[in-house]
Amino acid sequence: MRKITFSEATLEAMREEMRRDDRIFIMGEDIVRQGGIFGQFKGLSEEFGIEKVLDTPITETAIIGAAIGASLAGMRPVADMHFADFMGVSMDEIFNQMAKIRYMFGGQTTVPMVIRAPDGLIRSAAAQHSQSIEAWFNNIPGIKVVTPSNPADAKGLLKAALRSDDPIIYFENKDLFRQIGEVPEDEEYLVPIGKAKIVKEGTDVTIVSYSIMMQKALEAAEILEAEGISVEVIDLITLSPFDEVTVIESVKKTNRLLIAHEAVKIGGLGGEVAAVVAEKALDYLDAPIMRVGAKFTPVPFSPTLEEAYRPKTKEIVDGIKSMFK
Amino acid sequence: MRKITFSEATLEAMREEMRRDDRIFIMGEDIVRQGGIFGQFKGLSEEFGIEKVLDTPITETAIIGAAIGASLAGMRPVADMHFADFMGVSMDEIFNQMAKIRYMFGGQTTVPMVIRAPDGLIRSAAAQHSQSIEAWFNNIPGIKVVTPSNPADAKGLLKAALRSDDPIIYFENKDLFRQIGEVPEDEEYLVPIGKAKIVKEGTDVTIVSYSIMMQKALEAAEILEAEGISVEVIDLITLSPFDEVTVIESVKKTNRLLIAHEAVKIGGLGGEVAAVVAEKALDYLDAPIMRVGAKFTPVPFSPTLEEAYRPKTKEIVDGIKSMFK
Amino acid sequence: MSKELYASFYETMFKIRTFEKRIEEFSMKGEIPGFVHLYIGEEAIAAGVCANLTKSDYIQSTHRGHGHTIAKGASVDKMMAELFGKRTGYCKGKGGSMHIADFSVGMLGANGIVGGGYTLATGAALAEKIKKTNNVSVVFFGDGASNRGTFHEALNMAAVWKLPIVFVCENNEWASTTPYLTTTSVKDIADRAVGYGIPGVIVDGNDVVKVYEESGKAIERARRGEGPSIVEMKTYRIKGHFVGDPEMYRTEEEVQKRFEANDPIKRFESKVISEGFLSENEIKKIQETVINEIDAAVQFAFDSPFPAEYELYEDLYVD
Amino acid sequence: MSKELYASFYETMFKIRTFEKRIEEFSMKGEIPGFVHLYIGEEAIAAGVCANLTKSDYIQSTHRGHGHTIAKGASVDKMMAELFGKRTGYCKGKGGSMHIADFSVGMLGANGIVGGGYTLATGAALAEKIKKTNNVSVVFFGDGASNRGTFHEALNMAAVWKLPIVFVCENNEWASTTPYLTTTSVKDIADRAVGYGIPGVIVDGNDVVKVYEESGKAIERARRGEGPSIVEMKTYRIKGHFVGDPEMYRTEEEVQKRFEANDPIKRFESKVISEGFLSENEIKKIQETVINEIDAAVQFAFDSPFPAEYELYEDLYVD
Ligand SMILES: Cc1ncc(C[n+]2csc(CCOP(=O)(O)OP(=O)(O)O)c2C)c(N)n1
Ligand SMILES: Cc1ncc(C[n+]2csc(CCOP(=O)(O)OP(=O)(O)O)c2C)c(N)n1
Ligand SMILES: [Mg+2]
Ligand SMILES: [Mg+2]
Repeated sequence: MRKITFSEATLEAMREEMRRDDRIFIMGEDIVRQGGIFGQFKGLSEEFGIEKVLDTPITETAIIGAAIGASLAGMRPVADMHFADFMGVSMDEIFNQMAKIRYMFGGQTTVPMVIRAPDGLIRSAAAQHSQSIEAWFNNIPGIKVVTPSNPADAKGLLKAALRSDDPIIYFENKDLFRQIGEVPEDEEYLVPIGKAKIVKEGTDVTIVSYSIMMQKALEAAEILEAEGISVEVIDLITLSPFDEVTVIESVKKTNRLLIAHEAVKIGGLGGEVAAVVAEKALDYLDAPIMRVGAKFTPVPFSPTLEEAYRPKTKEIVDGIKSMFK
Repeated sequence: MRKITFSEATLEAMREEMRRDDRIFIMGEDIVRQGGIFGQFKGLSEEFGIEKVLDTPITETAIIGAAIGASLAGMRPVADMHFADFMGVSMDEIFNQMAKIRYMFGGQTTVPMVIRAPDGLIRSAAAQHSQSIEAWFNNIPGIKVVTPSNPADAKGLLKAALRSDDPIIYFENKDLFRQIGEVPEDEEYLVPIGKAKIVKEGTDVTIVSYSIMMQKALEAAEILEAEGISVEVIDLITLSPFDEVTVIESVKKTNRLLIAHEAVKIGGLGGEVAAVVAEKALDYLDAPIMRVGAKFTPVPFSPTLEEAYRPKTKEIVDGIKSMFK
Repeated sequence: MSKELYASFYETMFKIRTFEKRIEEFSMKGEIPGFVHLYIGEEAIAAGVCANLTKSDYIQSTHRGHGHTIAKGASVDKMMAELFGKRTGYCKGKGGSMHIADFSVGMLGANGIVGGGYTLATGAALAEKIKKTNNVSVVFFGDGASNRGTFHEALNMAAVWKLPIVFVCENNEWASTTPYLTTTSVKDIADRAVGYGIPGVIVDGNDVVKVYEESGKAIERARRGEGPSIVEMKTYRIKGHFVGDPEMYRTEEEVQKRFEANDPIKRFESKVISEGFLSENEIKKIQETVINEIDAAVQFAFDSPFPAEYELYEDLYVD
Repeated sequence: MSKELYASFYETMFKIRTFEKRIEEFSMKGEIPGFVHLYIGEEAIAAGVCANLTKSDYIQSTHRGHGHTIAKGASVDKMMAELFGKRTGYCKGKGGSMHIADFSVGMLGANGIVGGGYTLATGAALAEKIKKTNNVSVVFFGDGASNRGTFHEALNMAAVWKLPIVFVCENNEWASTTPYLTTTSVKDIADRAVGYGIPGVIVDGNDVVKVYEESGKAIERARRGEGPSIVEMKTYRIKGHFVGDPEMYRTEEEVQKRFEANDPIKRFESKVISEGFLSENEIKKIQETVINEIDAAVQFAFDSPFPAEYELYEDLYVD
């Protein structure tokens, strides 16, 4: 299969879906002339015109608000957040409007929109440009949250999001944008929302992960396999509401669980996954549920500190080894 | 001891601390003439003047931002959010500024401020005026989050918050404001931040709860005791970072855990508590960790639906009983 | 202006007033749950503005949204049922007063978040521009709401993209318990239009004809693709901020004086009668029809069932 | 104006320019990590404005904050060390370029959030008002930032409370890749002052003397308790948005033309020489001193250690 970057994969998804459905349009900062900081919108303004590919003022509140309003008026907007860190600016629109409109108006309308939110650590971007904040949204009914871990999923998942009638937050890791991988050319290649994927089967322990952390999960699995521990690796893909069944079935088989994400460990999504398992599959557990995530501090700037902050493959490996002691 | 309302208890805390420290001032909507929707600021503008008790424009962003700026300039501001639901409006200021300033500037300054945020269900206030959103902040290093469950703690905890040099979010349940209880007159009565409180000792199961849900926790405990189950009840009080030690010690003793809060169960704070225990005390558990919280929907308006949404004493009782089957 | 138009102004205003009085009564008695904000005294604004709109135009409302909803053509039956929390209401009992909406007539929702509607209305206008229709979007907002950051972001966006939208300020001099001049840096909110290079006009908001005409100009301008305007309606909040407000911040006397001098319905009544547009009899007849309609709505609400517990989980996700 | 003042304008501007050129070099080579936004071509603004301030006055800066920090009197040693991520930097390596700050001179921080500074600066001004000092607060912001809702909320609050604050717009015609007129609804951002009932003035932002004088008037007004102003500095962004920006949205030629005609340092140099305030020799001397200072700063940064892993956990909470 031909190989393209994660960034190109998202671009392809946008292009195919915008050709297919003329209700889709996109708004954000610096997408017309620059094509997005990560090249993820390159060429879209040329193909679809600046009526459909809009450079907005620096107003995340209005970007999300206008996307909501446009979705109520029959369009299918995509709102680019530039950096996930800026979602705080539009948090009211996200949680009090976007998430609730369909429900609080008794199902009178749908809110078919996608928020694209590049997240994660990237080369000392520091406290306000490096965060992963997906956990907040698990506590907010009415939103679906998804995130791909590789170029193929980036395409298929974005396409699925663009076809969904629910409001969706699509987190895309900034460091993944330049990664290369095989991506199907099939225009009907969709990654289903709501389903986790068993990326690697195993029998001794389950690692649940997503986004860029999947690479460390798989790296850790390889190291552990070499030492005789058989690891099952699950890519969550949909973070909210997440696929409990796949996780629980796996843990029932392996009897051990570690959850890994780049976001801060405490208060992170790993807590929810752990809690679900501790409620629904406790009897199957042969070891403590472990979590690996970033340290409990804002993201520091200096490379040495950023490295100390970042969750590591070794932590996954050590965590799992400790389960067998 | 004399009895006063929860609302009066917070008022007393404000009054005493404002007399004691003239760097404290307060900003919010409708506090001068009305004294707050729940009477929690009554008389403050008369005593301290409208230079220190400020009616703001309807601008939650500026309220929080200005509180931060004033704290950098040596004051100790209190910012009232009217309803916790409006914190989304100032989320950027809360998580990108307030939580990070001390850290990202290398400890050059402190950010001594308190956000007061009335939360929870109250008489069909519906989707945008009923929420409990404390879980978001557990994933944000740099903030402390506290919440009292009774008038005495309301006073002592607010006083402790007003004396702290860290930025603090003080959630206060709207339905608790009118509750009456004994409150110490001692001006040095402080509820320590960072410590959970064992409100009732027991040996068979631990209930971890906080805020208004403590009442149902205690109610459930009473019902269960009558049926021969000895229940330990912990009031978390500080929600972030929370007191792991007290919770873990209790579970090591009782071997069973249920966490109850009024916030939506999924993605709620209960998940973090469960995860910590499933990591650090798994071997001590004789039953699944259970959580009781609101259903996974926005808060509905109609009384019948609001009731269906609300977490109940019975769920705690049934949950715990199921642990003994 | 035609007799029919005048009759319809009267009918709309009187319907809103009658609706609100019943709501006040049931809310006071606790039969209507939740927070309720009444539109009494401001009827001319909704009636006048919405008379310029069709069902394919949009409005975005506020926490004080009953008047807008009625004026945009919603059924008072389903409104009443919603306010009582019944399953036959517009939102199946999930919304209530602060979240009343009727998407079938382009009423995109009341909003419990002050200033929450600006950007949504701007997005609806953007959608119509992309679709190349000539529908417009109107957003109502209070003097208090004019200080929210969303006001600025939406106006700048609407102006720079020349969107078909009109920003209608209902300056009723109060934001809850706070006189607007103590928290608002300009006397006339219309002045803020300068910051966006768009027109800003001031209108007597208790004169339904003036409201109709002036908002009509701004709406037509928007329809022609010439972009947004601010239209500031000067009015006064007659009732407490919400039903049950102890109103410790002003005297009953003060309010009554303002109301008696300036009740938009009374003013219009004398005008149409003295100018010969409608007879007293015709007015009576409108009144009777409206009262019957509201009575029927109350009955409908009473007779309707509350939602069942299982309905809690409906209407969350589509897929 | 005195010779000393002119010399200090020159020194500040030249220091900023020299600092930024070195930063550009190290950032291009990857020796300075993170995003870096340069102030080259806009030096007259920081230099002119801050010359009106004392250390007990505050400034709030932007993502493009090195110039403000230098002009407010910070040490270039600690700045340089911070930008290299060293533990001897102002923020012990935790902040970097977008979070540079020196609280000891009233520099309350650069800000990675565009428009994040307005409300903080407003709060600092409020604090000084409550404390009854006559300190003022100045917030710098870009043309792009002028569209954020925080602009509106802060200005309204500052105006209604007559706070001692000045809003200094650095209109450099670009917001990242976007020409400001494509996203901003007014040509002159100073026009927005009308919406808050405060003065708004337009200044040639590449003329340090004019900047000094006009911002000085606004600052004195604020000090006298007469409230805020907007002072709009017209300038132009000479460098890419950040170091490494491919600048696909404009031609090098266009930029060079603007720069040659209007380099604030060259302009000021010819002025002071032709008006006889400073001799060429005196200028040379200032330049030499500054270059030595910056060289020493670079050396200091190079020689300083990176923070150790355990430092990650420091400076989070006080209690
Ligand atoms: C974001 C937000 N902040 C505060 C409130 C509480 N609140 C509800 S209505 C209101 C006053 C609104 O005043 P105005 O905009 O003038 O409208 P009016 O009530 O006068 O019609 C306030 C402060 C809210 N609902 N939302
Ligand atoms: C809230 C927020 N949105 C978007 C960005 C990304 N961003 C950084 S600088 C910038 C452009 C700023 O333009 P302007 O305010 O004119 O300042 P200038 O860079 O020209 O000095 C943008 C969009 C950000 N940092 N914060
Ligand atoms: Mg008002
Ligand atoms: Mg600019």
